[in-house]
Amino acid sequence: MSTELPEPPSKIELKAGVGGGGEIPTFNITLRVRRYLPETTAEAYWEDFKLTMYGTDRVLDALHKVKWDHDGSLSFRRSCAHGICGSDAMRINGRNRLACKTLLKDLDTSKPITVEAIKGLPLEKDLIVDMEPFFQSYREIMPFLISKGHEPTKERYQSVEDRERFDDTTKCILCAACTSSCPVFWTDGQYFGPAAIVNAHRFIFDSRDDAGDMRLEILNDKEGVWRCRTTFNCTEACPRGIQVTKAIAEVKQAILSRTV
Amino acid sequence: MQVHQYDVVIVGAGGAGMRAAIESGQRARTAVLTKLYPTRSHTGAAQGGMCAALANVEEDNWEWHTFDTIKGGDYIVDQDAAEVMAKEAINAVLDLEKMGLPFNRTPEGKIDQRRFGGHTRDHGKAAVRRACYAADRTGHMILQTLYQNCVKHNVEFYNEYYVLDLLMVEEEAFREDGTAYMQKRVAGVVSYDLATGELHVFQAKSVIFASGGAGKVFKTTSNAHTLTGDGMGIAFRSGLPLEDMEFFQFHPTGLAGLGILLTEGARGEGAILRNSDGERFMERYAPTIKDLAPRDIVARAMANEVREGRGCGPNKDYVLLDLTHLEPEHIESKLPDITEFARTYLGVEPFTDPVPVYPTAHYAMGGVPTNIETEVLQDNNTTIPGLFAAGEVACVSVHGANRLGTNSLLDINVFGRRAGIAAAEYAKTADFVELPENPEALVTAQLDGLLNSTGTENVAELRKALQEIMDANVQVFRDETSLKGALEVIESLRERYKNVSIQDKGKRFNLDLLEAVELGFLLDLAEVMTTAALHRKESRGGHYREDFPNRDDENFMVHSMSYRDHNATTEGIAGIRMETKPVVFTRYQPMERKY
Amino acid sequence: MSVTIPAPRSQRIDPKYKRGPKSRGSFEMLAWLFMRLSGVALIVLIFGHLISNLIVGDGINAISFGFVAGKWADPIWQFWDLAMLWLAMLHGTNGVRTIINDYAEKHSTRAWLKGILYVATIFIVVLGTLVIFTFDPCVAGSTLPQC
Amino acid sequence: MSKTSSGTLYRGHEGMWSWVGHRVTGVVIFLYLLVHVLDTALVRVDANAYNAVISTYQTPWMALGETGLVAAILFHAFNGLRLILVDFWKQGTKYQRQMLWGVMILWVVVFAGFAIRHLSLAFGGH
Ligand SMILES: Cc1cc2nc3c(=O)[nH]c(=O)nc-3n(C[C@H](O)[C@H](O)[C@H](O)COP(=O)(O)OP(=O)(O)OC[C@H]3O[C@@H](n4cnc5c(N)ncnc54)[C@H](O)[C@@H]3O)c2cc1C
Ligand code: HEM
Ligand code: SF4
Ligand code: F3S
Ligand code: FES
Repeated sequence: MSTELPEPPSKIELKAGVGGGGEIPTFNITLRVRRYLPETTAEAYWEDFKLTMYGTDRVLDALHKVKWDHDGSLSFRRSCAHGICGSDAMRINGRNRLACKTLLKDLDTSKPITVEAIKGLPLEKDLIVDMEPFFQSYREIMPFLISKGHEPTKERYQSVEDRERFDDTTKCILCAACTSSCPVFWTDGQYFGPAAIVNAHRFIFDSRDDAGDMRLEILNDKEGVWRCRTTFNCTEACPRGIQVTKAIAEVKQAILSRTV
Repeated sequence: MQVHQYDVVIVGAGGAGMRAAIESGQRARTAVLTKLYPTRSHTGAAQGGMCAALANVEEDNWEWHTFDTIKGGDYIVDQDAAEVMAKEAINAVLDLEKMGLPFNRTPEGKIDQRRFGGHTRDHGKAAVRRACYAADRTGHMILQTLYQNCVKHNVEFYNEYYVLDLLMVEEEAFREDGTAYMQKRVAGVVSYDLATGELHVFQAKSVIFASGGAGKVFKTTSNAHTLTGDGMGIAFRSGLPLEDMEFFQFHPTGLAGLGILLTEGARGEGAILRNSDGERFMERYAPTIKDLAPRDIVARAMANEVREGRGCGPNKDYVLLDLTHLEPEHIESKLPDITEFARTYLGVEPFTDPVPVYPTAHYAMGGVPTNIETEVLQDNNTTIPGLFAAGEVACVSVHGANRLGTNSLLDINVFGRRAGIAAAEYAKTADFVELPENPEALVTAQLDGLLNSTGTENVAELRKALQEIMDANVQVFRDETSLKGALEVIESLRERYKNVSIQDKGKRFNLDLLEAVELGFLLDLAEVMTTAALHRKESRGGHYREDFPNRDDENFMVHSMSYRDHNATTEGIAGIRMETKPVVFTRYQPMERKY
Repeated sequence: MSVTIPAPRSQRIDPKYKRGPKSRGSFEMLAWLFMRLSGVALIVLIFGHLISNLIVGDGINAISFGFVAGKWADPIWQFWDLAMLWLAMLHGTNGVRTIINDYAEKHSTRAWLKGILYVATIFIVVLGTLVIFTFDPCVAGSTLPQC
Repeated sequence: MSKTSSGTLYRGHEGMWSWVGHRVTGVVIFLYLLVHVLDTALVRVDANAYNAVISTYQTPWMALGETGLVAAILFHAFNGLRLILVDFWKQGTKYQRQMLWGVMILWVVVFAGFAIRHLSLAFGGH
């Protein structure tokens, strides 16, 4: 396809241990889960599970092990199991992560691994929160392309640079790890939150879009970008590596240069 | 129980479901029922691209695309459907662009295109750049763009509503030749609200099934945990046929043990496969194109290496994808996802160490049979008024025995759109079909049975046993013994399933209960897949029988149609009736599939 | 089961998350901008203040009525302290206002706290301004030579 | 009303803790400022009274308090500059962490200088 490469050797020496045989390393962990079963107990509580896990197991595998082998009532959302659907954002050892992207061996397995629901959204059961307020904020920033004038018959043109301008914020999977890590969002839940701003950014800086002004107006609200106190929790939490705080800063600048 | 009334109800909010919703939502009162939040659907996992003969970067036309699709599907593709898809592909891509999808661009600012396996210029002369893409996140962008447009058009979503039953009535009707038959008509669906545990019946003039695939029948799969073939299972239980269920695509390079997909692009960029001796074994299986042979051939070669004891790792159950001879910057720029997956999930640094890979169950070519208007068939020629299907759950059939890369994202857009329009148009003229009495009775009985069961069997255990036997016996190599062995296990699991119990007895977010329900669908589908595979005594595309290694056009150039029928027995399995459906030919005659 | 729990989700959004009416104008933006501009100015003002009062000469020990009187004899220092007073108070008040907005969830609590804050601020700013402008070195108890 | 998750304290990174620090110091300075304006206002009332109050500032305990206050002001000021850079400098968000280390270093250096001078004055007496 692209570069011509020298033909690789048909046979190579493999490093020891790669070729075959050997054991899969196992290790023991304690998974400390914040349980909340509103139908049986009014209060949330911690429950420990002692598990034997293998090589490259992730926190999601540990949760599955509990659900499938120990306690079927443990509830959590998950789907893709490789970090692209955004179902399983949760607080692991105190920080927001995706359970399916967090390898157990990267955590300190000598201490219990704590797992709890993300903060700031209504808790429904165990690790499940009500996502509706989160999506409501997302919908409010008009997350869709709006263009004036005639529909082109073929595609709209866009230069490679213009496309690159908003690439980072197109990666968002709406997992809410950012918004639910934001200390401002925890306070009263009114703040639009980083995820909504990220998705507004994706359109504000898309050269094909004509409604940037409207979105800037929406985010110029008292619950908009100005509530961000640049604590960077969102950027650190984002499993897609989006530079969330940077995107927020860019939206702030855009509002400033529009009004001033 | 609550009853709702809509003109159109769409089951599933993946690419196909939301593409349909955008059309139907603007024409009729539409509700979308989905067991996942729309943006969690597995369409978001697709990486490579979506092809259309835009000819933005080099000469191309839809007719060549049609040919590639038919040949790729080993000629068991319905050619009228393939033509429709290739022709409408161009507008499908342009529509997405107009909706805002951020495609990668050429230096002139047009949608960029790249090569993909099996897509060729002028009937196989050379590879052609046909796949439109957005980095290695094409599926993600499609899913997001479609959801965004659903928000724009105020589509009504019922999130985390599991559809568990399809409501149909039967009435006597007469064919043109005067013979009587039972015509099915759709009345609505029954769904379970995960948050409250309540049943909601949706009465609808039109119902579109867009509930995606069934990869979880297998252990190693690139599919999500939630892809349990519910739509196919519901259709089958309601007496509808399933078409071509023996054809399942196994993608060669899934991360070993996990199944997470590493795109074909890796080998395109020069990565090669090695066994435990460090040998580049594809030199033996496909001496000319080696590692770039078609998916099914590579997958079989890999499985064979492992079978013959040259697998790697503690259990000698995978081979290695070697990128170490490539320039790190090159890998990083072209294959960022691969390197990240390998690092995150296996802790392997692909620059210095080879990555463990094994074929992974990827795509169900078969499904609920439809015609090119996406109307569901109740038998070879009778459509069901008001019932539509699109996406991976359906079988139009454009993928035949083997789907070409990038044709599925296309499928969901082209046929999703068609389904949305057709369903809304139908709803404009049709009346509601009266709901049967106690429409929820079947589901209530099923759920109560599980909730009150005092059985001793465990859902996870049964599912594991099923997935393991499917991986072992119904994967890339099949023969009579392996398939019969699998069926035996499946039958015993079905027996044990009657005795499962669950631990969570609550009403809120009872995923324990739903996993049990999903297992029921998986068992049904595994049985159908295996029986159909046993029935097809030839090798074609993704279906490879070691006891019948050749394609047999004389006897098997037909689609298979599996029905649930309590009076029938197929291959020793009671309750399944196997029929055939002719393949539609327009202008391409079967040839040997050679690359 | 004794606990009654509200039905979750299903279009029903907890009032806590319902955003109030859109705010008009760009007050929050101006406040944000003011925090930054006043911050920069305050660095100069406060550092100057600290250096002249606590570092040079005898530092804290030199401070007395006479010291203040000496400083305010110079209009530059008068202006300096006035600017510092106003900027610091507005900066601080706006800062505390955001903090109240963050943590006081009930509308009435918010209103009360902010009311107290604003009254205090106005009082302090008016008081401080009057003191600087009407400063009289010969107030009661003054031992300064000029009196 | 449904509840949100309680449980452990969120273990943020540098950005979060520096914000906590900024907020706490901001409030502390503000409260001090209120008092400080009041006591300074005494110059308008009675010179002796002012001197009496100021002399309490010159006791060792108050000197320690003053030192703490200056520590707070210095941190708030330097971190405030960092925040301004985060907002207005293009590379600000990228280097926020490094800038925080810069703030801490600057803070330690300036504060040490101040503390030595101030405390030796306050404790050294006349
Ligand atoms: C890893 C991976 C990579 C791929 N890469 C490519 C590629 O590069 N190019 C390409 O063309 N194709 C690719 N494919 C294939 C393609 O992505 C899928 O076939 C396609 O996205 C399926 O879309 P869908 O809309 O039919 O289903 P999905 O996107 O799977 O959506 C199914 C929907 O149905 C809902 N649902 C399911 N069951 C129920 C129920 N019982 N009740 C209510 N709702 C239900 C779900 O909630 C979901 O919303 C890839 C597939 C995988 C797994
Ligand atoms: C010395 C120079 C100062 C600088 C550079 C400075 C800078 C800043 C900045 C930039 C902010 C905004 C933070 C944000 O929006 O996230 C801020 C907030 C604040 N400042 Fe200052 N400030 C200074 C002095 C003061 C003084 C003297 C006071 C007290 C009167 C004060 C009290 C506050 C308060 C209470 C906040 C709000 C904190 C928050 O919302 O978390 N600051 N400061
Ligand atoms: S910005 Fe990142 S953390 Fe936030 S929702 Fe999107 S992907 Fe998740
Ligand atoms: S965590 Fe919150 S405060 Fe701003 S930088 Fe991120 S939105
Ligand atoms: S399960 Fe999909 S992101 Fe983790």
